[in-house]
Amino acid sequence: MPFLTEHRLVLDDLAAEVAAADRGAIVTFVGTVRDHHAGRAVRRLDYSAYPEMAESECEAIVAEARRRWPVAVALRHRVGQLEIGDAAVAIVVASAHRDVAFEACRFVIDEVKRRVPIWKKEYYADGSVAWVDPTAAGGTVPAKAPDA
Amino acid sequence: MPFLTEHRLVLDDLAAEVAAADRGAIVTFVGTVRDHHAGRAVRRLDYSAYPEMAESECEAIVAEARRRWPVAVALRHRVGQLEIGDAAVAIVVASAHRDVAFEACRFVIDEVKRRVPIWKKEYYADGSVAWVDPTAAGGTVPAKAPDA
Amino acid sequence: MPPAKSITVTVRFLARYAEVVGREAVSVTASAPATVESVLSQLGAVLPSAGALPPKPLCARNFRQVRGNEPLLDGDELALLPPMAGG
Amino acid sequence: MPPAKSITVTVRFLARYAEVVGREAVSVTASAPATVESVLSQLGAVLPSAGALPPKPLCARNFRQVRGNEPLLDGDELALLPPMAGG
Repeated sequence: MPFLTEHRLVLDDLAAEVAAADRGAIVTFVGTVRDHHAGRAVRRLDYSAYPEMAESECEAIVAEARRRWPVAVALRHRVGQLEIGDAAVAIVVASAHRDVAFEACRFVIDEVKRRVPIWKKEYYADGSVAWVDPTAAGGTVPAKAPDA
Repeated sequence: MPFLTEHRLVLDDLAAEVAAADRGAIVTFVGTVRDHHAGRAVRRLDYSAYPEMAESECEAIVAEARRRWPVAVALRHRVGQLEIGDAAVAIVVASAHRDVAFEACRFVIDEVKRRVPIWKKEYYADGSVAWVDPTAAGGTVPAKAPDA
Repeated sequence: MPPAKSITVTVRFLARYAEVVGREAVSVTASAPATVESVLSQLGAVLPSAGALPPKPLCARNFRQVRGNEPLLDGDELALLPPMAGG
Repeated sequence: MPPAKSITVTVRFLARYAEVVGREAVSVTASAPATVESVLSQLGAVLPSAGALPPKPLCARNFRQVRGNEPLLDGDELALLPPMAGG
């Protein structure tokens, strides 16, 4: 299960996976945990996944990117408890051409957001807790209290 | 003169310059020295600049990106002798939104290539030397021998 | 061997849905041939708290997203997924 | 004070152009009013090796790219730039 990890994401390690002497363009995307969401101050987040499906979706996304463009792709998504500023997702795309590297990197993050089963529970400064839900009004749905 | 440097580019250091708790999307571009150019095996490169103008152009590009999009931008370009695989240019763009981060990062690298006065001299495996010139047939113009 | 008259599938609740129903999975036996929809319609009888779930949640069969008319076979895992929020 | 009858500018050769002409800069005095083109046209007289340069190179005046009709003033730096190859 190489795409999900509970460990800190290190961009340089991912870049080393895809670096090659004939790939002169490297585009990366990192999504970090923000301190606000929908106007509320966030303290920390819990990321959870449907692990088997998340792994197979990540694998499929990387395979599709490699089918569509001449690229090498490294992808990791954190799960577990994250603090403000932590990298939640990191993507590194290497290619001989920058057009292709930008396109493929954009594709991978868009697909990750669209189809990888990962969810986040936000813990706010005021003590309340909510699940992030892009389809809900306000972007969140209240969660049970952390100790419930 | 903060944009040109003779030191190794470290992506994590650049990212630290633009990271902020309200910027959840970070897009980076790194251009590395390839081992081949126009079908010839490259051993190493010398990057030279018109330093005063290169600095002011880099500054103008970053300012323009910040005017057009809500982004923070870090940009560095190496000068001097580089080896295969070394990062020659590194750009880190941070924003609250990934669309904007991708667009701005793409803009910055395109403008750097278009208008920053930097040149490279390639040293080939066969001992010959040439200046890279995107407007020339074959992409290079022969240079004087390194010891001439 | 005649075709089975019923199948048993594991229904898995993810993230917020596990909170809503109060558990992470339940075993459901349904008459064959079964589909995602036919199993979902029997879920409330097995697990009353599942009545609080949306009527047509995102579903995955054996780790791949599927529509409501997807056939289910004995031993399948049917997962109910809240809207995704990764990245 | 009457207007100067001539100006002196520093013409700088970058990268490959420095190799071609065999030096990095030369001082050129030209009659005023002067432009990039008028100074370039006098360059061959001051520095014969400059004849090997392209007739209309990319030029920068005081570190900003300019066209051939750009006026030049006394003390300006006019740089001749090969096609850029950074990034």
